[in-house]
Amino acid sequence: MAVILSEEQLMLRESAQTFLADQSPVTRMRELRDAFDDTGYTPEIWKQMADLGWLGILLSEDHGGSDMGVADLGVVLWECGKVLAPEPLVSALLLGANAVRLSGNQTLQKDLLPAVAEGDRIVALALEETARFHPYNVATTFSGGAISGTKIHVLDGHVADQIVVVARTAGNAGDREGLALYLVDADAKGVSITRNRRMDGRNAATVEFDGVEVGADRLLGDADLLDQVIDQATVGLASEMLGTAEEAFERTLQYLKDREQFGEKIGTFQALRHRAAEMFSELEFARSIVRDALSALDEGRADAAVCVSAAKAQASKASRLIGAEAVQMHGGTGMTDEEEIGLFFKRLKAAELSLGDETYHQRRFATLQGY
Amino acid sequence: MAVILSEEQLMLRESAQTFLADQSPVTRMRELRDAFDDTGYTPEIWKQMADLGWLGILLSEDHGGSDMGVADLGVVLWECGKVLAPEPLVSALLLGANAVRLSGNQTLQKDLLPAVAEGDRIVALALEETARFHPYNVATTFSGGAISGTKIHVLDGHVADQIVVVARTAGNAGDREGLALYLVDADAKGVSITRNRRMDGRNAATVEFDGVEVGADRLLGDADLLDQVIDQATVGLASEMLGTAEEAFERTLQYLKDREQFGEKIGTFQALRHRAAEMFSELEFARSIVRDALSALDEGRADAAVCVSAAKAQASKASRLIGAEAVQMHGGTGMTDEEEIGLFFKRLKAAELSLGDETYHQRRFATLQGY
Amino acid sequence: MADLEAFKEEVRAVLAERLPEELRKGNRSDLPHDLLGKWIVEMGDRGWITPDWPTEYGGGGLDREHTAALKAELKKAKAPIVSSFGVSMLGPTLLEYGTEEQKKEFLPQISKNTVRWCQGFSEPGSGSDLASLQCRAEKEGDEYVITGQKIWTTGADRADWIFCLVRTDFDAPKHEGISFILFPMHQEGVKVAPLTLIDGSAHFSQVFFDGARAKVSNVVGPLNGGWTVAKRLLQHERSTDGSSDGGIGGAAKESITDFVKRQVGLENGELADPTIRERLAAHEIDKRALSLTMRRAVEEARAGQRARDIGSLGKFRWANMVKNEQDIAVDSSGSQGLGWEGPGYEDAQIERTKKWLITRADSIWGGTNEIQKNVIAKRVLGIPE
Amino acid sequence: MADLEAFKEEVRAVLAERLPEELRKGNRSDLPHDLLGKWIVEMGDRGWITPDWPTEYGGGGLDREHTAALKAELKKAKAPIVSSFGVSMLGPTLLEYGTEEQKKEFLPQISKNTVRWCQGFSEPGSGSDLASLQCRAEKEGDEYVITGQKIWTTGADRADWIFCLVRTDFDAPKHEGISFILFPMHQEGVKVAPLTLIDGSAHFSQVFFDGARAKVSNVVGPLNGGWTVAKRLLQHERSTDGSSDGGIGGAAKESITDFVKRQVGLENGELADPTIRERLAAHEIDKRALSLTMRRAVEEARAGQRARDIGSLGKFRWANMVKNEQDIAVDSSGSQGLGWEGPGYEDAQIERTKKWLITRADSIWGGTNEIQKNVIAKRVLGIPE
Repeated sequence: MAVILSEEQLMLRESAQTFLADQSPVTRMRELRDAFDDTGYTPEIWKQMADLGWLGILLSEDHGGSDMGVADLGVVLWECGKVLAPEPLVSALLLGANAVRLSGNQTLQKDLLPAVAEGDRIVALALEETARFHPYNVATTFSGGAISGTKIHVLDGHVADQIVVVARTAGNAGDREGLALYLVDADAKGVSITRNRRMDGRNAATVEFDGVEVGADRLLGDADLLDQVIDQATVGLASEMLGTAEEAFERTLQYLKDREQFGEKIGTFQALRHRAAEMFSELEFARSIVRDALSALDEGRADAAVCVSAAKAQASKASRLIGAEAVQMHGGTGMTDEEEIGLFFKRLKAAELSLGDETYHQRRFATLQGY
Repeated sequence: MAVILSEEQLMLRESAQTFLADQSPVTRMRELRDAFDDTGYTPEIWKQMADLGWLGILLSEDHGGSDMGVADLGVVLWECGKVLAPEPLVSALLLGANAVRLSGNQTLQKDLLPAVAEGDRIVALALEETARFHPYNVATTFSGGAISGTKIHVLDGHVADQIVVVARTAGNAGDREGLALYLVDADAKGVSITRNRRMDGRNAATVEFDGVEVGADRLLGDADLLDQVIDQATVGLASEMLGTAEEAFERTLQYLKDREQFGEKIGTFQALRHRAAEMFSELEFARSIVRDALSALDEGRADAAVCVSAAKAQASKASRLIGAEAVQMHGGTGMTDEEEIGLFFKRLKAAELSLGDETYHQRRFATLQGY
Repeated sequence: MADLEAFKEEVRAVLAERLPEELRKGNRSDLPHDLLGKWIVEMGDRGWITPDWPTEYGGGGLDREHTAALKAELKKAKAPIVSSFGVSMLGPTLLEYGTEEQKKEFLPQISKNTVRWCQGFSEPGSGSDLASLQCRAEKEGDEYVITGQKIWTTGADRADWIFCLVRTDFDAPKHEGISFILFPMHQEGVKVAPLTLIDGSAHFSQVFFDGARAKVSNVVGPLNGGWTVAKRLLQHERSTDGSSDGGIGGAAKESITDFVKRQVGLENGELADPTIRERLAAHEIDKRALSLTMRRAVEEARAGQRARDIGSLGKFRWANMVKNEQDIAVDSSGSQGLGWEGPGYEDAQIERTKKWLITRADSIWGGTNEIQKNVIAKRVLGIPE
Repeated sequence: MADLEAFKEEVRAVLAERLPEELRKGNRSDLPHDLLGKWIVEMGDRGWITPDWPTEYGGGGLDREHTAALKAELKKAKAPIVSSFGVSMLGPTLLEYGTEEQKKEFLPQISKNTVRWCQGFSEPGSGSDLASLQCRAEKEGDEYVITGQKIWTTGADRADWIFCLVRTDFDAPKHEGISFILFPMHQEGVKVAPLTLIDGSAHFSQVFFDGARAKVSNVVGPLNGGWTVAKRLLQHERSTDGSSDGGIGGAAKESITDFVKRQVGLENGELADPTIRERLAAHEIDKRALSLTMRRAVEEARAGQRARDIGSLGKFRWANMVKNEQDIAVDSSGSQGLGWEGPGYEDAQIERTKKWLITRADSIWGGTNEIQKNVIAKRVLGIPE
């Protein structure tokens, strides 16, 4: 179990900090949001992330990667969260390509993963069909060699080259049994993609599959694979949230130290001091529990799923508190689009509601613990 | 709709305040608790309450009462709550005798109610069978003219002369249909009563009915009657809680003004000031919504049940917050049995969990509102 | 003054004859422009825009009773209401503090609705501590030269004039160096920039003064006595505040209950998610309690039953309630609560998401929650500081 | 010093020979009294009660490594541990601040466990502000005459001596007029009264001094320098505090999860009440997060990774966690959570109810939550006051 960073992770963190401070201030995210261009992220930065080796962290050396762990990618995501970098790390690496990596389909792996490591291929995951997260609530069918159904919340689906689709070969929406994951080309016949613009400046897509023909050689796995993919992506997202929450907290703390009202720094007001202490404690809790979940996955601990749900629940709780307090403590300033704290607030909410909110993960935690 | 007190109610309140200040300081409740005598309350005070007309407030003039409303009894309970008077007002008047008053059984009314008004008869309600409140969770049967089953949480059942028993003539535990209320003598053959001592110094009883024979002339009504009785008792209890919470708040407020730490009154600390403002707001909310529920019952408003659940939910919420903060703000002093604030804390918790807690009433509110 | 019943009759007759059917829709933004313009002129000519102001300043000269009767009739007829900063705030303030000259110049324009006003109080650095404002007015002959910045100015882009707080004594304690002054917006030295908020809306502006000019004679109330004037004006503002329970920007089109029912769905007559269900019930109970508390306060005051003042309590609990409603809404939509604009989201979802963002301001504007709690502790509960 | 492995061997041999089977049960209150007494004498004679104290004061004279080895062996053998205020608090303080005379007089008694000590710090009026204590010591010849009251004194009814903070300079600033003094409890002028708490327990006492006497030579550390001595002593106390996660009085017999399962019941493998279920899960997640955070703090310190101190955070979150556990327990029992004593209630229900009451103290004793948050804001987050 590792709740602290290894030497290698400290170095990775430092290099990420240097790169992001130089190339990716929060203003970049704002510009992308306002420009609303075709991608929603910066392809050059994505390529540089590939050069830094980030996109291959999880991949084997055969596939152009460095065979490191989820915890290492978590370090990168943590830093990216601090600067609100909108690159599709969670969506394309941890949700999309990861389904291929973790599958048993070596042909597809050989075909796809080296290009992922190079930053030349974006793979999305098309899973959700209902407003609120429930991974087995899949009605999309795979039948007679073709997929039909409509997927929503396909993160960064608008830029996907290929899409991992969760379809049903048997059973009914809600069943864990009968799910199958297939890899589909985004430009295949019968696939139509509509971009959905989100309040955090990022994008998802609605993807319709209208009798899309898929060969048996495109099968990746079943619900076991899906669970694994979602767990890794969930902790990745929680790591990113941690960075975002941490930065929102530090900025708010600085504001408390700087801002004057009634001739005093507002940080001298005890009510705000006590609330800052509460925020701090939620953040520290989130930090510990997210790092534990990351290492639980890498170590393949038996209780990894429990750790993942605990981590996302706590990261969501911390995000909610810190987001709300950050805006409140920034006062009127925090309500303006110009002040960056609002960008953190929105991103924290988006992350909170993605891949299961606090309640979802509390319930999953309870189920896994047998009550 | 009346959210404020009428002239008559103001007078009733004043006379209650005078009587209780004189006859019923909080020390009386403590002495009763420590003595643990057969009654758990003061029979002389009960008799005086009868003389003041309190026990007949709800009863018609025919039955020796004054034909006033639940809101009027609520005023008395509010004041009794402030001094933690342990007399069986909610248990014997609003749960027990009220089932007779609201029934159609004129013979039993004539027999019983004048004695209730005089303070000569204590009637308890034997309803609950499970740890947590659920009024239709009744397995006790009425079959072949006899009642069999075990009731718990029979408030003040240890001093009851007669007991209203909720039994089932049809259906299963949980069903609303098939319930029937009968009046049984406490000393009838097959009735056995065990006193249960509570942390708030009050008492309940476990009452076993082992084939207790009951004539058809002892039938009071069905689930409609039960609902009516429970609603009235619930708001009565909420009124009492309001008084208890109010007094706990006022004492805590005074403590903030008096207690010195670090050379300053602790009330100067902003964190405590803000929390006092929160407590105050919950209390004011409870006050408004309890008074509204009282008048909704007296006016027979269509949404009375909704008002009742809103009132108990809010009174419970306020009690919980004020109880916890009262102890915390009193610091170490509040942890001692000697300091009276702990008595308020315990009573607030007991009332919170009686007749449905906050969650129970939120759910009932939702059900009644159709969602 | 005319007999009340006769007066009502007269108003009804005028309305029947003069108010076109197309305008009888209450206050809406889509009323026909030309008809509305004509009606406002007619209202102004009759003194009905400011019925209780003296006739010499363009008002209707009505007493409280007749004013109330007029408003009731207008409401019954669903006549559009003319509300403005001039009518509700500056006018009453000028009536109390203005010189005869100021009243003669400005009040008739307001009562005819020919000049639009905006308010220049808040500054980026002042926040809750309004009196710390820094906007400077330096005297040059019979004019003040104004330099500084205002923020949160509603309608600055459409306003003709501004009533503004400026610092005229730079050495005095902060409350004692402020003056209340009037000057035109259409002049060099005044620049208006829209202020975009976190929900993407831009109802407010920032206003920049760089050598704007105001006549010395347009100081309202005593020189350096502007703080008192402004406090009085804000009382007029408060009395019209917080009437809607949807928060900044008003109530949503669909009730929260209906919205959540649609988002979450019902199973056996209960919302399919027990947590959302309890949160919604708790919210609805809270809303009831707040509204009953506000009513009780009014009734207790009327009945002379002594009670603690609940104004500040109402403000902060109202803010929390409004924010909580949008929290429930967005959470009940899950990822569908994250939309910024279509396609892919229901209009009602986008509406709630934007409201979720903008209502964060309800606990900030008009006195933060923190300020309200300070007031409660000190003034209402009497805990010495 | 003996070779470590050889030393361990020696200890094991002693234990094998001397420690009776009946005592090999760890620390329990039901051990046979006579055997326990004998064993304690044996422990004392070997210097094992205070293994790291110098042998001249009755200690074992062991270094840190050997001390740890001894403790490990004792633990392995499930030997009963002798812990007392003398061993854990007064002893280390005397070693640091005591005169040679004081060490010679008091330390051997402690290391043989022949004299029992209690602590007289808190007073009814002092609370979090310990330095505001009022208990007076006035000099008469070579004695101090002590008048005042102490509260929260553990074991006062069984103690032979007390170490006590008293005010010896009545004009100095509050921290500078306090002395740390030792005196016997068995004398006229000392009265002990049990202190009943809201859960009905009486582990603490109030102690009243009315002319109690202490030798001048029994002041520890400088006269009027008692505050520094006491702070140091409290550091010894802290290092043994908060080890159990059940709150004041330790963990309940049955885990919270098992308790709640029994109270609420399972339906389809889920707790039948969804709210209690989520509250329990949230609590269990909290407990994990706290324990991981404490571990991370240790590991970060060891690895030299700079981080903010989490001591105060741990204290207040631990208190909240412990209280929350009992809230969930009592709420899950409904009216059955209201029992004071049988019949009618399960033992486990009564246990939880009493714990619910007594754990309210976890956020008060040992530094209130408010104090912890003050410390975090100032020292940890560095927000200037």
